[in-house]
Amino acid sequence: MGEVTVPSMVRLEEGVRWIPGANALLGPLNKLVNWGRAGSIWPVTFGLACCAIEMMDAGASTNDLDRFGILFRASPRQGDCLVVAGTVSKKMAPVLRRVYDQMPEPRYVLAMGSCACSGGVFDTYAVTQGVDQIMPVDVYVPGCPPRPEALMEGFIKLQEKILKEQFRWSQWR
Amino acid sequence: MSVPSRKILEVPVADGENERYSLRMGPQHPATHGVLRVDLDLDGETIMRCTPQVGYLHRGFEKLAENRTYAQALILTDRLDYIGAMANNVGYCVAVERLLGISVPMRAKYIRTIAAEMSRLSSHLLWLATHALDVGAMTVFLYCFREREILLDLFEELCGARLTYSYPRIGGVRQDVTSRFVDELGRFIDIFPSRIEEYETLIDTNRIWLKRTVGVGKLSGAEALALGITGACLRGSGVDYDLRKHQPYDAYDQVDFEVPLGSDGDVYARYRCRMEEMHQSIRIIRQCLDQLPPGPIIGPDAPDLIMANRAPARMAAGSNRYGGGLIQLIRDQDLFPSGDIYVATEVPKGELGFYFISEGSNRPYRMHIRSPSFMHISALAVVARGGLIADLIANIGSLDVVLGESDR
Amino acid sequence: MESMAIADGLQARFPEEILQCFSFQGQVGVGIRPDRVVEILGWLRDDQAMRMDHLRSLCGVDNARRKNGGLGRFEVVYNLYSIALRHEIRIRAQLTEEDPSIDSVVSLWSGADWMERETYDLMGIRFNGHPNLRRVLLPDDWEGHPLRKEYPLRGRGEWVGITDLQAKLEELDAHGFKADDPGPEAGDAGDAATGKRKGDC
Amino acid sequence: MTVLTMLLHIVVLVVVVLLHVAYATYFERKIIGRMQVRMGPMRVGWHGLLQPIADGVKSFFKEDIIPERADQTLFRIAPVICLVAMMSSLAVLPFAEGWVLADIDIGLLFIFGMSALAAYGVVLAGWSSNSKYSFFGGMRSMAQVISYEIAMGLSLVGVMLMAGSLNLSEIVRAQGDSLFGMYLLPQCVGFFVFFIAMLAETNRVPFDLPEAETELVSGYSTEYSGMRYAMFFMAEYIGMLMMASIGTICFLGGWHGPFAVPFFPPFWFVLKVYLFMFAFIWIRATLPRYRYDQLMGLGWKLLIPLALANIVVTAGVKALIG
Repeated sequence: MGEVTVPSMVRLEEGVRWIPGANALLGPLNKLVNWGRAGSIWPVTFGLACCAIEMMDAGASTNDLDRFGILFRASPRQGDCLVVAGTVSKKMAPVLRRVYDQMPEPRYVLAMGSCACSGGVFDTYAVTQGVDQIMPVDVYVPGCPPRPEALMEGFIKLQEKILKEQFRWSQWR
Repeated sequence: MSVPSRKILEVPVADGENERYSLRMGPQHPATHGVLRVDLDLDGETIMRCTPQVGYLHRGFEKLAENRTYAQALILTDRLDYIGAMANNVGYCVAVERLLGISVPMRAKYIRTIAAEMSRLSSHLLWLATHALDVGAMTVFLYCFREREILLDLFEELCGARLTYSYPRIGGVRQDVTSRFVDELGRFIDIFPSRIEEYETLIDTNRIWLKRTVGVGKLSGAEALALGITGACLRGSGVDYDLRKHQPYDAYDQVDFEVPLGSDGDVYARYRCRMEEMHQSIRIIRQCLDQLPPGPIIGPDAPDLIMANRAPARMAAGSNRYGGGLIQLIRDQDLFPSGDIYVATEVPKGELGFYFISEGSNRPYRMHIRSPSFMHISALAVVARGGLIADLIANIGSLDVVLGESDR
Repeated sequence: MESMAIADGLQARFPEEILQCFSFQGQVGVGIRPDRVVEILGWLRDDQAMRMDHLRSLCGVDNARRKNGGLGRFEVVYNLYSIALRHEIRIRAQLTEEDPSIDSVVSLWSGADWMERETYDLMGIRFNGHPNLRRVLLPDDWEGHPLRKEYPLRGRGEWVGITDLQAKLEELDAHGFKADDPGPEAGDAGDAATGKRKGDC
Repeated sequence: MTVLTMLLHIVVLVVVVLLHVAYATYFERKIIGRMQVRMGPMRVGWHGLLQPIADGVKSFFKEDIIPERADQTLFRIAPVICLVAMMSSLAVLPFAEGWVLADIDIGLLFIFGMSALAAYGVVLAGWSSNSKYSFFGGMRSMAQVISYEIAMGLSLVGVMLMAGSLNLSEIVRAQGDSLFGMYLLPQCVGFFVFFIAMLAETNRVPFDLPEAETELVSGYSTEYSGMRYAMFFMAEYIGMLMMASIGTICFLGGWHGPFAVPFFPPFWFVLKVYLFMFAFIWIRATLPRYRYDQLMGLGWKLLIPLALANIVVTAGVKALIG
């Protein structure tokens, strides 16, 4: 319906129009789905190292991720987003990938901290140099560790990304 | 996706001898404080055998430190026990200073003591938060983080970082305290005791909390000692072992404080010990703030951040018997003494020991970290045996482990 | 008791076991032969004048590149402390390269269990009589002992777990598990970098 | 025509209850947030008002994973059992005088039956997931339901004796003559037992053992994702609503209030239910969790004897007076 342009419609934003008097909004389902997803990101509780402490801090009173609708879930089956908070050692990598595989689509990965982004200071035999070697990453949040504000910024970037997606839902339902 | 035909469920049913039910808890589990894995053999919910598995955060610290200078390896210690990173920094610096024979000015010692005790407070707050959350009291978690945030702001005022400080230097500290820091810290330690009371009203008189903690995870003093448990867990069992008293470092011999001791050695005793320690930390900080001496913050013989390996080659007038005309090249002199040393400090978790071997160069030949959490996790097998799953969770919380330090 | 006095006591009690005494920055280390280590440590623990009830640390040292102080190729270093008497001593058991093994002290301190496992894991020193000598920090199928001096910092080869994982990921890619085709705008989310998604089991 | 009206009533009730459930989660997050010096949802809609809608939309469009090794049929129907059982017990609740879908004479028994049936859903979910955490969650739930269903039933026997009926509307009407128009004071022991059993029945803190997050990850619902998980979630909140309603009806005098509110007869009922819901949330923010054996001990050693004593005393008093 995107091509149809009726002059009496008021264009609210890209793809969403309002018919005055008819009490109705026209828009692709995409928008609604993306809005729902962006507004309710449930990350999996998975702290690996130092960054996990800042992640907990971001969820605590002062910064309160719950404001964005972000609620930590313990089970990967109910998670939407995997925050890789900390160093991914080689022993951990298969486990991490497994947690990622257990998550239902659409799933997002947020690499938090230098270690998850690139291995950080730990260029040793036991550390994976960046989590993007084993799973696709949506947002990188650098820092060692990133401040909670930086994590929030990362989540906002993720929301922006989700809002721009196209029909990410069609394949699974 | 093709759905395979129905399979028989793999949930075991009691079958004579073979009644054990094995459960792998972690590494991704909300109560394992990071990436601890615990393999359990269960009979119903009773734990028959508990095998902790670590190493999921092994980063090769000791190997890495051998490839770095002493000054560079300091930043690694931040990432050991990232909850009380300052205490690790201080412990590391104390050890290296003793190894290399570097003196520290008095003011730096006091500042370090303050910083280490703040670190203890922030670590104990996080411990209380997660321990309470594990037992199910979620509000305590957020209340603790509220105060921890003030502490982190103070750390930021002190050194600009929230979690990984690298603030102490070998031979002193990086920068002096500001007057604002001193004022704010004074204000914080004034209000903090009332906040501790707040947590205690939430949990300490709560019958459910008492039922969950009293008599759970008992360890006698001798057992705890044999298992290598240190810190508040050992003191909860009644053994008076606190390195701040036993082998004082920094300004701990200048201040007056008590070492709280428990007697029962259960989860509740450890909890009480740590709560009391928070009061004692406040006492130490207050004394240090009052006595803070003026003076330099870094010693004269402290090494440069870029630690030279050897003394620069220099020319010296030769003093041979053929006259003073000849010039001699002096090189290849070790700047540092060689030998080995074990220095332990009392970090929030327990005894953090550094065993160094120096070969005279600017890099440690070998650095071994004796981490308290490693020992505590190994003790989990003994502590949790015979309890229920819920007790295991309470025990993990009360042993206060941090995997970064355990796995190194 | 002074550390030196303890070393003398050891010397008197086990004259043929003691190789050398090292003193550095006020700490004393005693180099010993590995054969009777349990006996020596047991004596230190139980003797009324010693009462070294706390095994502070146990670690292995590779002496391969050590200029001075190293007697054998490997060392196992025990740091002992007496909580009651507040004195300490370090025992350095010397091991040869051919047979890096020593008796386990788990019977004396149950906490030595994991310390010995760690030493085995990272240094490759075997402990005879240990109840469960497996790797503790590294995966069971890891090759090599990282803390040995000849082991490079970045490791030799890749751990089989990682290569398995990578093979699996490549397989997924080959099967065309393209989770999605990001739209023209989807790839751009401000200045945050985005990655391509691959793999879906 | 009556069928159509009936259907209309059902639709209205279901929609109202579902919206209520959605917003119950919102209020829970907001209230707990306030108690924990946070704000709760703020960004999705004005003060986060659209948060439950966003959660719902997201869950609906989420991939639905059914583990390969799970018992496929049971896995699929378990959340449905839960939700249907909870929803059908709504039918007998009298929200105000005459505002009831099915005014049956065994209303209280029907609700017990249904809430026991909902427990089947939980147990089946735990069993069929073929996951150990789920299994433990299901086992714990089973044990918990068995012991607390008894305590709860017994705690309400006093009310039945006093009201002389199992019909919920009758129970409310009978309370009109009582002190303050409610059975709270004469049945205070019963209320005490009921309140604790209610928390246990709905799997709320301090009895949230079947889904104890820090012990069993997510308990019986560990393997559930997307909408199936949302169904459990809804069932749990409808369960809370149910129990709060029963508490209101049996102990707090249902729709009776100090004065009648025009145009909206269920005003007092709704207010009392909200009071209960607030208590649920308040307790969640305050108390730690019980241990499994302690929970059973509490149920069998304290609540059931108390409830039995309450029955004896109530019956005795009734025999003496009546």
